[in-house]
Amino acid sequence: MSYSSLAAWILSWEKWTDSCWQLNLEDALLGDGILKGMAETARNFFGSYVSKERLTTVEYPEQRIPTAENARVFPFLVYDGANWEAGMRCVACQICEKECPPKCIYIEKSADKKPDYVGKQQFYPTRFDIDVSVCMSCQICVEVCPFEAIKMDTQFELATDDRFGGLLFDRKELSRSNEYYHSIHPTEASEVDARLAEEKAKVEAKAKAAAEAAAAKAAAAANPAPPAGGGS
Amino acid sequence: MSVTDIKTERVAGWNRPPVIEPDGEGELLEVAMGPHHPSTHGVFRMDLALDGERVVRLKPVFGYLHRNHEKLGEGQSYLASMPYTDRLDYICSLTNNWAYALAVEKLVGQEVPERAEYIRVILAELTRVQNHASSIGFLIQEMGASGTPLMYAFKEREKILDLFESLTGSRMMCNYMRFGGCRVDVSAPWLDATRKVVAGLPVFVDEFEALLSSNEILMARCQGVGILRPELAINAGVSGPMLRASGVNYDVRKVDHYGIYDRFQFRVPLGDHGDIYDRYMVRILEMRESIKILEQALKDLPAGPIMDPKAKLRGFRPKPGEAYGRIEAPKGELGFYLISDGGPNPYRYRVRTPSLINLTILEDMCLGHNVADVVLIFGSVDIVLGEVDR
Amino acid sequence: MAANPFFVNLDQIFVLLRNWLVGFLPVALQPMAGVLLGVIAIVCVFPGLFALTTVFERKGLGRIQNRIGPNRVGPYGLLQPVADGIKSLTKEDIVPLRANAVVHFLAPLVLVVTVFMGFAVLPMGRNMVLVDMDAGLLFFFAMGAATELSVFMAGWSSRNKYSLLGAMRAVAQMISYEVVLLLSSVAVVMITGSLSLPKIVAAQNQYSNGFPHWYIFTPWGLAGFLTYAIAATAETNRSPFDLPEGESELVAGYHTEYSGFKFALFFLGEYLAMFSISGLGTTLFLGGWSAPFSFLTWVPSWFWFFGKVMLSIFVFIWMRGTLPRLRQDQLMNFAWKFVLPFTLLNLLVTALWRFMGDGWQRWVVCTVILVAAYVVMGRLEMRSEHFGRRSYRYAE
Amino acid sequence: MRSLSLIFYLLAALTLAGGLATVLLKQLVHCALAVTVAFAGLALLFLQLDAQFAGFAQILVYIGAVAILIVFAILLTRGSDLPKDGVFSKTWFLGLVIAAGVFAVLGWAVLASVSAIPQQNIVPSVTVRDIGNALVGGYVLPLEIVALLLTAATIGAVIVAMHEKERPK
Repeated sequence: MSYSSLAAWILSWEKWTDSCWQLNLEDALLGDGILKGMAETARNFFGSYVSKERLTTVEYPEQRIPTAENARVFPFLVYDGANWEAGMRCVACQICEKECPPKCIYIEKSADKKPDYVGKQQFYPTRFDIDVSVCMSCQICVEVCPFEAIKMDTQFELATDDRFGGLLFDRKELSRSNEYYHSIHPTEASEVDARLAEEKAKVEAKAKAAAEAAAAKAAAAANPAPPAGGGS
Repeated sequence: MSVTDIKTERVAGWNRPPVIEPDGEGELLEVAMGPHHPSTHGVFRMDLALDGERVVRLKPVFGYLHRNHEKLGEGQSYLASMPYTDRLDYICSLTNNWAYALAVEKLVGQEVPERAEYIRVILAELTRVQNHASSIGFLIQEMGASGTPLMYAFKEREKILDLFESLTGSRMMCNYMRFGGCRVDVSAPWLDATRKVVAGLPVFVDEFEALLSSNEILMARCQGVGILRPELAINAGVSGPMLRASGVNYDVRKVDHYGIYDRFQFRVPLGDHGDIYDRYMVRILEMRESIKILEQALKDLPAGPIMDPKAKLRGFRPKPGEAYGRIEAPKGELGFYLISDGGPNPYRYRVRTPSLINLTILEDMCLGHNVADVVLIFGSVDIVLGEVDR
Repeated sequence: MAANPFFVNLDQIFVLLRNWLVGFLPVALQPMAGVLLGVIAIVCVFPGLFALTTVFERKGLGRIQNRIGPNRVGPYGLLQPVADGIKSLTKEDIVPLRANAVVHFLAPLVLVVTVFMGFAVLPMGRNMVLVDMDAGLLFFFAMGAATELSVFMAGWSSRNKYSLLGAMRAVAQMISYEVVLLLSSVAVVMITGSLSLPKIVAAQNQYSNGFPHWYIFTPWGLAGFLTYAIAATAETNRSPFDLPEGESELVAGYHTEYSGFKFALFFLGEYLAMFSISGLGTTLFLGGWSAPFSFLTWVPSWFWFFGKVMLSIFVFIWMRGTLPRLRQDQLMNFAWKFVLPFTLLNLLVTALWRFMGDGWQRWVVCTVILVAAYVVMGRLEMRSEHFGRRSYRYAE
Repeated sequence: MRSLSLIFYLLAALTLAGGLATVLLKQLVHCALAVTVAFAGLALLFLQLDAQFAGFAQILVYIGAVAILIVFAILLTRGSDLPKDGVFSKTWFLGLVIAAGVFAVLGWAVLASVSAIPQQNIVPSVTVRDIGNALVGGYVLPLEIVALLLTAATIGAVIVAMHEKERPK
């Protein structure tokens, strides 16, 4: 074999290794990548004893991470005051029932009315069931509710051994006080309260203005007449 | 088993494995991988015909997770479909939200405030990072790495999911974007936490690469396996990192200029071989690019409203017409096609999911490879069964 | 210090204990009883070690993966193996309907029995070897060869495609790497001139300047140790050579159809094989029970033996935590095209070492040959398998 | 030597049982496993004669390699299922005759050699070192020839098993 043919052979060797397999010869030492990986895992092994950053495990039943304020699990119904039945904000408008994507809400509207938080006569739900096993925690009921009556809970430990009724909550089980709402979503709840207070103030101001106007009118119409009792 | 005819198809620069044509069907070993198999990412079945350990035929069978997503969308209001989009690709719900919101916004001609656009970009890129990290983790898991890369990926993903939870209320089913903006505004502490997480991401990617990228076993397993030629990829409608690993420069963020992606400096990594290793590396490099976008977006986040005040949440009736909103989801091009007949519900609701379309070329990539490679190729496609079966 | 009678007694405590116990029996029965006691000790100690190792492995893997690992049963989760044992004992023993029941039953037994027999020739401390055989090394490998049969029996009798594929893979892999395992050990035999393991340890139990004459500290010994370690990993089906049970492809390999206690026996057999092969590697290359420095010779010899074995187990766990697994054809190629030629070359180098006599020249010559061979063969391997690092381009 | 005869008979019975099972069992894989038992019995016989090296080599080579090879051959040719028509060959009688013939020759040879060696109760102590010395000493040429033969066989096997390279069209 002459030198030229040897050179040709070497050149063909280069070509023989497919051109798409670019092989950098300076780093092609078998095993160095493996050693690099082993060093990495060793670093993690020892690091997990030293640094809290590496060992992020939270041992759940004993330790808990604080619930995020925005966290949402399942809906509940807010009531004002001490009596859940009297203070329930829900007016059975059934928007949430209609908008609920998995249709897990069932509402029956009352025949009579009771005063809501502003004192206006409204219907109320005689039945308000949420099947939590169907609910997908999407919060759409909360967003569409015009009365700030339904909010998201952060309670997630709801496991039950009753397969059929255990996760079907009626309105009593769903009711939570406004204070509870404040305790789990403080910022949002204060905003809601401020909004409701504003609304109430507006309504009251309107009522007052109306009452005053009525009173003034009455006064103007019949000055000597005895003053009207209610005015509204 | 005698193999009578081994045909080798060689395209310039591409090394396709020989395609084997068996002489008799009876001598092949039929194996049904799935629907209950450790490495099918859920309920997916591959009916394999094996000659020894070599794949001669592969028939993907899906639909085990079918949930009637599209028909459900036609039966309810536009808003009520939003939480369902979370469940398509449950690893990256925020990008799904975005694509759907984009489609509805096009349909009703809705503008989105600038701040909301920035928040969308931040969330989408965070989603991309966590999706790529965990998909690589799954891939290496299927290579038999007893969970170490997966756990590293999940540790990082947890940090991102914590951010999602503190902003949107849920870790995976975020349901965050609305037509005309976003649901909740980001707070200053959230932004600080996000900056901290983003600052830690390059370190994580470096560690991940030190563990994997130059590992000889990984290179030997991944290089030259499951090659997808660019012509086939384009013809089959493959998109996302799969397509870019085959060397085709196509990124909806660059092509469609949706959102405000024009404002950010980022590059699109491309592979030259189209094999598993390229898909792996393209994902790694995309994570790095996403981190760049995140840094820019977090720096420039403007103040302002997050919802267009004119936007309606419910009860709107778009004019009759159609709209297609598409984004570059982590797995590929995700599109929502909506037709309105003027009613409160869409007349037609159609999802173009990248997982399903990227899966169609599975047989072409697997032919001639071993069963062990099939598992890897399948893993490198990066699918989520929720999106495949809808 | 070595002369201190307390430490001498501590070193020999197990031997003295055995002699004391045997002393109660009539003289005719004493040799028999001595062996029996040794067997009982092995049968008790190594499964105990197995139980500890399972929990350490899980905790170690956990730490590697930034987790805590099992910590609920007992203090620090140390009683976890007890819980696991009770669980596997009380589980239903399922035999597939069409399985070959007799073979299915025998397979785990054959595995455990043959693996246990390998311990008979391992010197676990000074004077602590059950049977000092002239051909101890050969006995060890003979027993190792018999384990392959049990793997095949398990895979075939289960009547499951995955089991059968797993068993075929396992047997092919074990046979291939057994060649390497044997040839790596032959280098030691060539230098020592004996197949007896206590003699091999004795040859390494010498010190110059305070450092021991372990074979791993010679070029051929290091190369031999590395090939031995690779082959041992493959032989015990540990990651990255754990294809026979590659769960992503084969569900669980040859023991897919085993449940309950039979599965536990397989598990036990695999870990025992790991111990015995680590013990042999320790004996051949790491000086067996000899101390790493001359000033540490007062520490009991069995401590060093078990310490070294546990250290190699730790390396096994470490590798499992790091590496993905190879493919079957790559595994075979690696065995026959890379490890085996390298081992053969190492044999030649060992002969060279033997005949070059003392002096620095042999260190240089042997090191240069082995390193050059490693680099060249490594590159050829990567080239022939078509892999290497790549660079990537970007589009703006 | 005579005092060990009980163990000898036990081992012989084991070996024979294994051999018989190999011939008589129907399931081919069972036969392969039975032949392993026969091999093991033979190895134990060697050990009983204090021939450690031969005994362990028997286990290593025959159980570790030959039996596995047989098993592989059975599995790769898909012969592990029960044949539909009987398992015994039609020419079993001829086989019996040949076996008897071989047995007669071997028996004659053994009996003849027993009378040839002196009746002494000396156990020849052959160490591994002696075997090694003999192999690379007096028997080096036969050893090398066997090695060459095996190498040729290995190369042949590799060539047979190699994938046929595609010829340029």
